[in-house]
Amino acid sequence: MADMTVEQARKGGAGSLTRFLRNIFLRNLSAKIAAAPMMATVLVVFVGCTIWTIWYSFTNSRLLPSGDFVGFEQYQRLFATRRWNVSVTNLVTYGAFSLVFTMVFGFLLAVLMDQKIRFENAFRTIMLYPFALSFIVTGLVWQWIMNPSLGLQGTMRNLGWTGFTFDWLTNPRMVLYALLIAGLWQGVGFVMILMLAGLRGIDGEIWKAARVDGIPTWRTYLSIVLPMMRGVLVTAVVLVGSGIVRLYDLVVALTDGGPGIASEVPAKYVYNYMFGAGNIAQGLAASTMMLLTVMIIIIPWAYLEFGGKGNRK
Amino acid sequence: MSQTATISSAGPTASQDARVEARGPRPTPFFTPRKIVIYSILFFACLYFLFPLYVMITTSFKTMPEIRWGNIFAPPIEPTGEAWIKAWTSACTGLTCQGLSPGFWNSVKITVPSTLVSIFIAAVNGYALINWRFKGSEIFFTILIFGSFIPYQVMLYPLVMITRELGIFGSLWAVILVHTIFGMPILTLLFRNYFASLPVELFKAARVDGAGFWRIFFEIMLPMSLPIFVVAMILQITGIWNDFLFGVVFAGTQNYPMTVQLNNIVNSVQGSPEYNVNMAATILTGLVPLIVYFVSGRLFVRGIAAGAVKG
Amino acid sequence: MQHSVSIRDLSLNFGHVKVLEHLNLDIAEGEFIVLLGPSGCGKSTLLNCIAGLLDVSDGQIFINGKNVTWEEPKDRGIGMVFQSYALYPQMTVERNLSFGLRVARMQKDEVERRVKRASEILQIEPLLKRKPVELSGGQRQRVAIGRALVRDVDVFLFDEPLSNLDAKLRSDLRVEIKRLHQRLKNTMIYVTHDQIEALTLADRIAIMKNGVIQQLADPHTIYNKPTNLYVAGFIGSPSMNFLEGELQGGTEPVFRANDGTVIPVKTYAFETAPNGGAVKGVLGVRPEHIAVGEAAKAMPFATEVEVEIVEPMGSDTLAYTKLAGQTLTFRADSEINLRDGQTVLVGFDPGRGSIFDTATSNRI
Amino acid sequence: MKKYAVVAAMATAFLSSTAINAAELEVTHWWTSAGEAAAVAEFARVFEEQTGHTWVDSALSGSGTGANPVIISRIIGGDPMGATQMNTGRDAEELIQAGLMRDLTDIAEELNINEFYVDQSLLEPCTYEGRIYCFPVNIHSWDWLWLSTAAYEEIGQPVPTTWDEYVASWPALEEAGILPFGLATGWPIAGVPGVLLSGIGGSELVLAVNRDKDVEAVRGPEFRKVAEAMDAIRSVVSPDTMVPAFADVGNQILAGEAAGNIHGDWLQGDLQVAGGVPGEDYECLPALGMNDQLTGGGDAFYFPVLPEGTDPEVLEAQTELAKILISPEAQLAFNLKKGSMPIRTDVDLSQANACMQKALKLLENGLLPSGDFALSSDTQQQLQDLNIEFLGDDSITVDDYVERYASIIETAD
Repeated sequence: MADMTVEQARKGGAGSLTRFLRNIFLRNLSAKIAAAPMMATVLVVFVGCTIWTIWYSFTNSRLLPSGDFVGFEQYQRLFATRRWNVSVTNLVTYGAFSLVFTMVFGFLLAVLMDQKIRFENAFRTIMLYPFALSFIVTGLVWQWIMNPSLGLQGTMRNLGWTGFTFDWLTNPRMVLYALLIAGLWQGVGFVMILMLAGLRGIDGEIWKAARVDGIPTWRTYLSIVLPMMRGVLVTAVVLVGSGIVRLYDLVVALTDGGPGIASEVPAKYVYNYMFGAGNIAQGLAASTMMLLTVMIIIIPWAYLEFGGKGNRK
Repeated sequence: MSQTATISSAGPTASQDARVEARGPRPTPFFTPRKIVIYSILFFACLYFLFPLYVMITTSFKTMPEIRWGNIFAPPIEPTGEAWIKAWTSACTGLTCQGLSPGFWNSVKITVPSTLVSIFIAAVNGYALINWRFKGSEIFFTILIFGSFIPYQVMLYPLVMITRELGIFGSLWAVILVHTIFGMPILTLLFRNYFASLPVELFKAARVDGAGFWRIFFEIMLPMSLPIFVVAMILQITGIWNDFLFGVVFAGTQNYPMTVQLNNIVNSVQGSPEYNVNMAATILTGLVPLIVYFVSGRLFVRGIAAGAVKG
Repeated sequence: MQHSVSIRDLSLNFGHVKVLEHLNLDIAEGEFIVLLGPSGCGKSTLLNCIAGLLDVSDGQIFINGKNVTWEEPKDRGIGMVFQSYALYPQMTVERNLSFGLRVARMQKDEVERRVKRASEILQIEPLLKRKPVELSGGQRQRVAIGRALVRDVDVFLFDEPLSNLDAKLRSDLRVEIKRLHQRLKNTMIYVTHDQIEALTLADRIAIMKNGVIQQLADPHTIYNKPTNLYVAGFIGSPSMNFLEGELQGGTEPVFRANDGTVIPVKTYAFETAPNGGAVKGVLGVRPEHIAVGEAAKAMPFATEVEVEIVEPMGSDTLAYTKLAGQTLTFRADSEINLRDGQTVLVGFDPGRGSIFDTATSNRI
Repeated sequence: MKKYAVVAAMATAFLSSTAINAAELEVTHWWTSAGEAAAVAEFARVFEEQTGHTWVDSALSGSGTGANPVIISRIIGGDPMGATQMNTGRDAEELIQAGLMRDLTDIAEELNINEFYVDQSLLEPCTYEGRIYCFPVNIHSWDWLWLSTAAYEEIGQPVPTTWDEYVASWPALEEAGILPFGLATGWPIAGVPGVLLSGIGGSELVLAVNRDKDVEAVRGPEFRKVAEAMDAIRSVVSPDTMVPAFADVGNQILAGEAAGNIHGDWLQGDLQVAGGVPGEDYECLPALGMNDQLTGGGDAFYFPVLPEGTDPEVLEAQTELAKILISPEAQLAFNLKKGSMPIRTDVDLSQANACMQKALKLLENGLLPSGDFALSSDTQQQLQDLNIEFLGDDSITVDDYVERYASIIETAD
């Protein structure tokens, strides 16, 4: 439906208020109708759920959301629980490494694939296939590989290299890096695809200009192409970031939080207490704490990225 | 007057003389340092990626005793395919012992509509956000991105209640709605950033020709979004095909996806797991997304090439 | 005298498609060469070969006497300006100009000196702190030229730099490029499909078709003495009139059009004296060279024609008529008011026209 | 919503096999392994033979964390299943209180289950305000110490008959390079303290801690011995000797790589699948050979209230299933395969193996409430976290363990 043309608006002429209202509702009417599902999802689901979560985290509801108000009791218990505090520090450590390595390896592999090499399709599928397999079993395979007796370390020692130690899976200080190995194996492929799409979107003449300017290829990638891929990088960071915050399947399949609670993560705490322990209030309190930290990071960054300047990024 | 790079200080080496008589295409030896570096990094990357698959495939062709006593990296001594057959046709998933097959078509029934609906809505969102910016559209988008960080387990009960009020709980529509909701943040971001990278003149020219919101979307924007459409498809098909929780809770018993059978085979808490059947079952379940990746590889390149030409 | 750029027996094929075939071209120091031709004639490909962005399949390229066939673009002493300007979007104008120099680790003051000099020449000093997205098309193009300027290159390469601009801006920038050439006296190779740019800018024009240079000459020669039918038809708008017929050689050479009209061509400067026999040929005459009314009488050949369509163009009027069964267009002063259907006397001096051999389509 | 257009015909007398119209009854459970599936198949067989209805199986693996969210979501979503299995315990308490579970008291009275139920305490978690809402169908007990005859032959010592003898044999085992205590990663450690509590602590301590939640009992000397036993186990177990799944421990015991392990009676299923024969390849010590009562819990069946408009034939099918699940024939067939103890006293268990016979003798002295049975899931989860943490982190002393155990019991509800 074509938009309100200028003449119609002027003919209306019933004072600035109606024009103001018309401006809010009728301008871009079709855009608003088209974006209605998004707005509904945002308001009802995301905002609604967050309020629901926060509300019931102040109650003592157990299996069903029905308990009565108990103030900050759940939070006091949460902060007193060592497993929760360890989970948060684990997530920060794992998250930092996972974000940096995924983005760096993703970009490096995308650059390699962008070099018009042979068998590109084969290489791309090899890097992407882990993304397709459900993590329950692939986690088990990694568990085998990194298991001190069954896996790499045991085999190497049998082959005579007795000094070889690779016991990260069962070593409390190193288990997070064992998670990282399996996590990168599963996640880097998709980030590479995303970045390759970004690289291929760059205008060919930029490359020619840089070559004529005598700028070496690696420098062109870093100083010219990378800043141009801002949109793709933002998408990748949000994708990897949300994967880190919601980390659950990888931990359950690979270490189940062990050894001890050395690889516990917040989402596992939320899931265990909401369903396993039938105490949704405690689970929701944990989830609210997670959302709070995310909000503190996201809101200022999003304001800077989308809202603030309002110009087309 | 000119300041071309001075000839390298070393005496005129052999390559210098050759350069003087240079003719035709520059001779590129087969082993340039650049190629060596590229292919060696790719080689080690492939080793890292393929190693678990090697273990999975060899294990899936071994018999249980051979797995229990043998070394997991050793290839199968007497390979048998019965684990695969069992996984597809006769592995026990609770009372019924029909392997993965019963759930296959249910998974297809869930994945195809969910993928298409979620991608379409996200594409419209991305398009509206970039080209038809209206009051508050950026705030909605920020909350949407924030939404992608909420652990999905937390939203289970509210979504159950929402779908119950809509009267679609326990039907295909419920699972399609849930996947559309969970896919929306990332997919909208994908499309939004992609449309932002298209030259703005395209959109302005269409507006000048009097094309409305939907005509521009279908006739100009959508055809150009093939590369990002492929990326979105890879993301959604993988996510939905491998999903267990939403399929089981929202789709209703008659639509249990294949992941329920897989989970029952692989994740039986009490009994002793049959590792070869588990491996075979996982690879079988993963086949559909894998085929999509390989096919999308071609689309991917052609789409991208089309995209690049526009520059 | 050493050539600034010389291309020897250059050919290039993509797979088995032959794009350039055994091409030779010598460009003198400080010369402004324009590669003109329809899209797909290989002019951009040739430019990319000179720049080193494309590997040639055979042949050699010399710049300032140095064989650069295997050299990287940066070592060829060339600068290039692209159709889409190809500025680095995330960098300010100042950084766009200086980035190449800083990568080559040039001292800071030398970099600043060059940037200052270039931005003065191109009057882009106030724009130095802005980002490309904030500049107009014309400004962006000047910054693109500046990028080559700061590197003090021997040869400037332009790849259809003005085709993205609107008409008025195009003529402004055309004048600027000409002024730049006069001031810097660098060799410049300019690719375009717009003949006005070619005629106004070039010292010499190379008309190209299917990877082969049809003619390489100064604009005046190209305009008045096209070597073949293709070049004649390509240059000039409205394009040249063509009359098909037969050339009768001998002491009194005469051109007999298909319908029998006889046109004495004694005044025509033949490349090779006609040998008396009859040759099937095409007589070409430019609309601007056709005299109308009184002036036609003085011409060696004049005839009555009936005007079919009149197109007033402001400064003058264009008329479409029929001569010897083929259309004939001519340009008349706007004072002579012509009406459709009016018969008028027209005439022209074949000496200013061209005659081509139909078989070889080459000039006779 | 399930829509069946079937004329409602009152079912003829109970156990009549000629039900006029067959209805489909969906049953959810998490018995997905080979042994368990065979056992639940018995229930289905008996149900379909005797009632003509069809048992629609929807198995969901993952025990508590895996299946609970689905079962609860389906019920509150208004698309409940016909019947569902859950741990006998307080998981479903709230569902009962919210009136979502069907009242089975009249069926119980009709069959006057008090006569044949082996232990009334089993029904406690199912009763709410005097009404019964679930039927326990078996008894599983964690109270088992499994010992490897091969390991003890190798070190030339007789197979221990009590916990103390077993601990005494550890040094000799370690010299021979045999793992004194085999353990799998994850949840299996959670059951061990309960077994030590009943074996070393004795029945009074179990009742005091699990039932009465008496904090002083936890701080008392007997419980300290339990904590020290846990510390002893911790000293011989290290992360890199732990195996991925508890069935692997079963293999270690049969192969003599591990000397012993504390695990529930369902381990027997795997020992038999791997070809182990009780008495020859492995020994079983109920209640660590030191107590004459077993702690136990088990599985129970709940019947969600079906939405109105569900065809009465399905309601009838629910009632019949409830009766059949605790009928002698079904109980015998199911428990033999499952390796758990039936809830009926009048079941002839001569075919049960030696270990099961030992358990049945102890069962006559009455059942002690195990943790799963008496404590809320929330408390159980906190105890499991504590035990996993204690096992994995040597810096937590026995005193810390006792103190934190006490604080958890203190806030237990």
